[in-house]
Amino acid sequence: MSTFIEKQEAIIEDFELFDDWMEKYEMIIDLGKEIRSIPENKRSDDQLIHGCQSRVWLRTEYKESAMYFFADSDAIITKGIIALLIKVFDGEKPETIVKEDLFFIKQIGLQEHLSPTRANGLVGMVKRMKMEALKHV
Amino acid sequence: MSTFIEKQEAIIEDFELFDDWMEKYEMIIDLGKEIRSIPENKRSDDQLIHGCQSRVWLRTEYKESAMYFFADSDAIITKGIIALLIKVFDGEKPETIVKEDLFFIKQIGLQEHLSPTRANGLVGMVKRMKMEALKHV
Amino acid sequence: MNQTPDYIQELRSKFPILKTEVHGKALVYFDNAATTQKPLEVIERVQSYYNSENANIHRGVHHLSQVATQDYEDARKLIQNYIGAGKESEIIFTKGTTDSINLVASSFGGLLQEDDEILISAMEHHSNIVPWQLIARKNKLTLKVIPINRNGELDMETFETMVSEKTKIISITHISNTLGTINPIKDIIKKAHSFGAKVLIDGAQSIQHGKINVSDLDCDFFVFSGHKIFGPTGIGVLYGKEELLELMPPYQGGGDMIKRVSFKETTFNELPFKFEAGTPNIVGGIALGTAIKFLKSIDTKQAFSYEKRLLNYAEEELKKIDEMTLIGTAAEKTSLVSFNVGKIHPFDIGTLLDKQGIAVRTGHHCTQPLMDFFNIPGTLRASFAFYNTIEEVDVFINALKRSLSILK
Amino acid sequence: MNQTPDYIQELRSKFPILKTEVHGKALVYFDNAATTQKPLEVIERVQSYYNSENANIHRGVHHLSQVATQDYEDARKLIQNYIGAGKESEIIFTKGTTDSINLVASSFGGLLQEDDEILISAMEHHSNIVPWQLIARKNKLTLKVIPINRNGELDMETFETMVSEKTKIISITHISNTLGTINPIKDIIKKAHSFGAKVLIDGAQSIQHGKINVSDLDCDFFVFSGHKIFGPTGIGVLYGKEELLELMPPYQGGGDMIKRVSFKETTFNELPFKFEAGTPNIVGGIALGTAIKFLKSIDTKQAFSYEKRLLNYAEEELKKIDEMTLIGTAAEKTSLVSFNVGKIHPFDIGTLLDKQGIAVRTGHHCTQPLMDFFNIPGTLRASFAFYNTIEEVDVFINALKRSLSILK
Ligand SMILES: Cc1ncc(COP(=O)(O)O)c(C=O)c1O
Ligand SMILES: Cc1ncc(COP(=O)(O)O)c(C=O)c1O
Repeated sequence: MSTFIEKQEAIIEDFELFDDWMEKYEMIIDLGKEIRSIPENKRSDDQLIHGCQSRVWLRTEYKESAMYFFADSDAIITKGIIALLIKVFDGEKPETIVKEDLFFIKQIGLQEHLSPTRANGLVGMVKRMKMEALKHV
Repeated sequence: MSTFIEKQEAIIEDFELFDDWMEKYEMIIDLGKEIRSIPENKRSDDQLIHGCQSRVWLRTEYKESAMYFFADSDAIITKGIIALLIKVFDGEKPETIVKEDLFFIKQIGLQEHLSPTRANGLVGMVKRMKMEALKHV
Repeated sequence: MNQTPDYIQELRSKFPILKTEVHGKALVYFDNAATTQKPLEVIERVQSYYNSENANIHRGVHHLSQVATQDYEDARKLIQNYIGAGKESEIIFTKGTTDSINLVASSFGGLLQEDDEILISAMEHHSNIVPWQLIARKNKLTLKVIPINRNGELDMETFETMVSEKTKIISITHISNTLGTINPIKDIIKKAHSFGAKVLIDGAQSIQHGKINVSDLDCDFFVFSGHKIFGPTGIGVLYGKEELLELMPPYQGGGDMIKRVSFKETTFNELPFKFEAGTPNIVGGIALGTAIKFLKSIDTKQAFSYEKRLLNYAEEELKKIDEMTLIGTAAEKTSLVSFNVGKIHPFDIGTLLDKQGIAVRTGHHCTQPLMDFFNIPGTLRASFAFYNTIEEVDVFINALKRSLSILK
Repeated sequence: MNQTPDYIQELRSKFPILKTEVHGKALVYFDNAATTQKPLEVIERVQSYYNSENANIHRGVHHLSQVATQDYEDARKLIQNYIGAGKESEIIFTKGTTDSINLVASSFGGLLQEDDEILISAMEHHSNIVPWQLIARKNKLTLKVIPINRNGELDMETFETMVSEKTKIISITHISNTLGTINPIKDIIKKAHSFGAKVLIDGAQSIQHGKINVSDLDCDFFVFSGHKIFGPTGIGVLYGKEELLELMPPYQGGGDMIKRVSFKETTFNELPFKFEAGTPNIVGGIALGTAIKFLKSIDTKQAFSYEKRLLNYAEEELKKIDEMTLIGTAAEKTSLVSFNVGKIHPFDIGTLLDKQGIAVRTGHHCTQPLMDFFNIPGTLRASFAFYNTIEEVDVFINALKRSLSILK
């Protein structure tokens, strides 16, 4: 299994294949289709992450010292972005999630999703994922 | 007796004698010393003109179809400026005071005293003088 | 032939930002309902103010202060004249539309009594809802909402039945920032006045798209923001009829709004200063004056009617797209289009449009009750100013199609 | 030797307006307590904002909006860091000091109950008097005034006897804009807290003359204006402790300050946004950040101690003049001098100084109760910033002498 750093580096490499922003987003969208999602009837308000223009639901599981995430969104780009995060965080120890640097976001040019703009809630998602992990540290 | 226009032109000529602002203001101050003033014990609140940083009292008399003014201020430059106005307005018919243009103010460079700055109330003084005149039109 | 006329190209050249590139693409700025761009002369006016006349105003005897005061008060006159107000003292400088409405809601609304009624409409911006909710709760007033139909037009029949002697103020937007609907404010004002009710017109979206004359309209209050009329941020206007402003207690206390302060008793200054506590946004006021001058220097009639052409063209092209739902299809509309495509989230489209250089707004546009009414999470809104071109609409439509091909 | 040091000349060269001429004379700007001049980088920041990033913030997904949002929020962080606040969310952008105080007086003061006491001092600016008078009248609160002595210092003994369990808030200026007095705010804050009272510090005159650390001070609120700290007009700051800001109801309603709006119920946004309704003064906030950056880039310790030298020199020279009365002779003073000469009206002197290129302020400086206390119509105030030179003080003293020779 690859390390936390290796997983991020793999994503960076994947993104380097494309020059065009539209293609990068196509990839993000495709990623979103792959994740374990949360069916509409299983979504609950306490899973909702505030601060996004689109709605984001996040559910976590803690199993054998590792964290696992289920997520969904009514916007497919948002869902793709969570998928990226899950790709990196899934199966990691809570400590890693809380402490380690998420350098890939800037490198692949998604830093705008980190801006304090309340339209896109990457900041909120990362924060929630770290908070969930913190419960098990 | 000189006309309303001639009086203004005379003032403009007087001011042309000086290049230096300080000298012009010396003249203004001297003018202020010449006018019929209102002794402190004769000043009343209804004579007060609002909108000046310094306090200005104005009293008017209407005699034989002409207006006459008495004024005072606790600032001697302000008093000098009123003196200039009185020099032009004194003895004029109410109609003239209400209607005619006060072109000399700009010409001698006192237009700053016309600015809406509430520190210097030339605007307030002219307005009050015209309003007093209006009562007799 | 559908081509941008030369006079528009010339106007456009006065806005430096429009030459910017975004993500390597020429910027297409279709977010004008959120804020407008500034012509060079406004930008230069701000600069020249700071470079050669910056001073605090109204009480200084020194030269800079007098110049700044004169310019600030000249700006007030320009605005008075531009919107056809009777007196300078009826023009209050505020921070913006929101500040203006809060002032009236608090100060005029504060005079109202239990069971008095306030009317707003279902298409109001949050800034014309929340201030009234706050004062209604405080003073036990009743807040009623004029309904709208599916086209996004006011239900005027119901409105007629809602006004009564109990109605004290109707606060309504001239143009909806989400739907583009132009409301029949003249009728509303007449009806309101027949019951003795006052009317506040939220002109945030109308002042930049047409000629306003508050005396003709006979509205009691008219409010707008500088940043939406090619002026600076942080400045806005409240026009109010003198007799009402006289009646209203001051909103904020501080420097400039007083006649005389003592610990025993404080008396307030005359209008407009009674409502302008503290050092104002001096450069904001002056440069808003410059924006108004700019508007007076151009052929606005031509410019505004060109905006309609942009609207018609954009709507036509949008309607050709599959699963397109236009939100806001009123008979009377200003130059903005709000829409959704199928079940695609507006955020997704907006994100992909941005990558193609196109700035549109997505979301609820600060009109959540309207989103609830249409039962949608948000819309995608493209809003045009006269400096936008027909070619930009083409770029936008193509980019939209490309985005949809990815998202579907 | 009394000469302006080179590092001051260098600092000075960064302020374009200081090269201006007035009435054919080199401008001597000694009205810094009214407003400060702006360094080139602040002016250029305003320009670059309008030229390349102007957009409405916080909810846009497009590039410009994201850049502007980031820059605006970065400015908030800069300010937080500069004044030593614990959290970004404790920094609220307002229109200025007056707006900040009104916010607290209305929102915090609105929570107070009949007979609760508010303490201010006899040397407060109208902006720190009138808002409290307004809320005191509304909510039947008692407003008490801490007296001062003839030197213009707080009577701390009397103060000690005035604070009690009834005292809910003490709102006091850090530095008097008329007298220059630096108040012992640390002692006041300690004393207040021992009775559970909160303290608002009016930092309008202190933030530009020394290092402020709100955490060290442990004040509950700290307010200041951008335009007095080398930043733009129309922007100010309210720092408040999080727990208090959380407790306080919103001040204005509108866009950005809500979480969810419906006609039935509206819930409010988190801090700081709860207190920031409507489109803010975006460029104001960003360029205020630039002003803070400027201050961080210079040796403020050196600059501030140089200001004291200016003060000492000016006071020495003034004292040599016949019939000179200095108003404000506190042991602890900042760099301003207020004075009268004999019975000459300050307006007369100010007018003649202006003609010699010198900008000073005359009048009551928005502290009428202080004028009543000293029984004078006003004072003439020269207030220095670190970009003023020793030679300018000489020019001022000579011009003053010339003026007096005409007026006596
Ligand atoms: C001590 C003090 N408080 C408050 C104010 C008011 O500041 P502003 O006018 O910027 O709101 C000033 C400035 O004049 C001041 O000097
Ligand atoms: C119709 C309407 N009203 C009020 C506002 C609020 O304006 P501001 O944010 O400039 O205060 C806006 C702008 O967003 C608007 O479109």
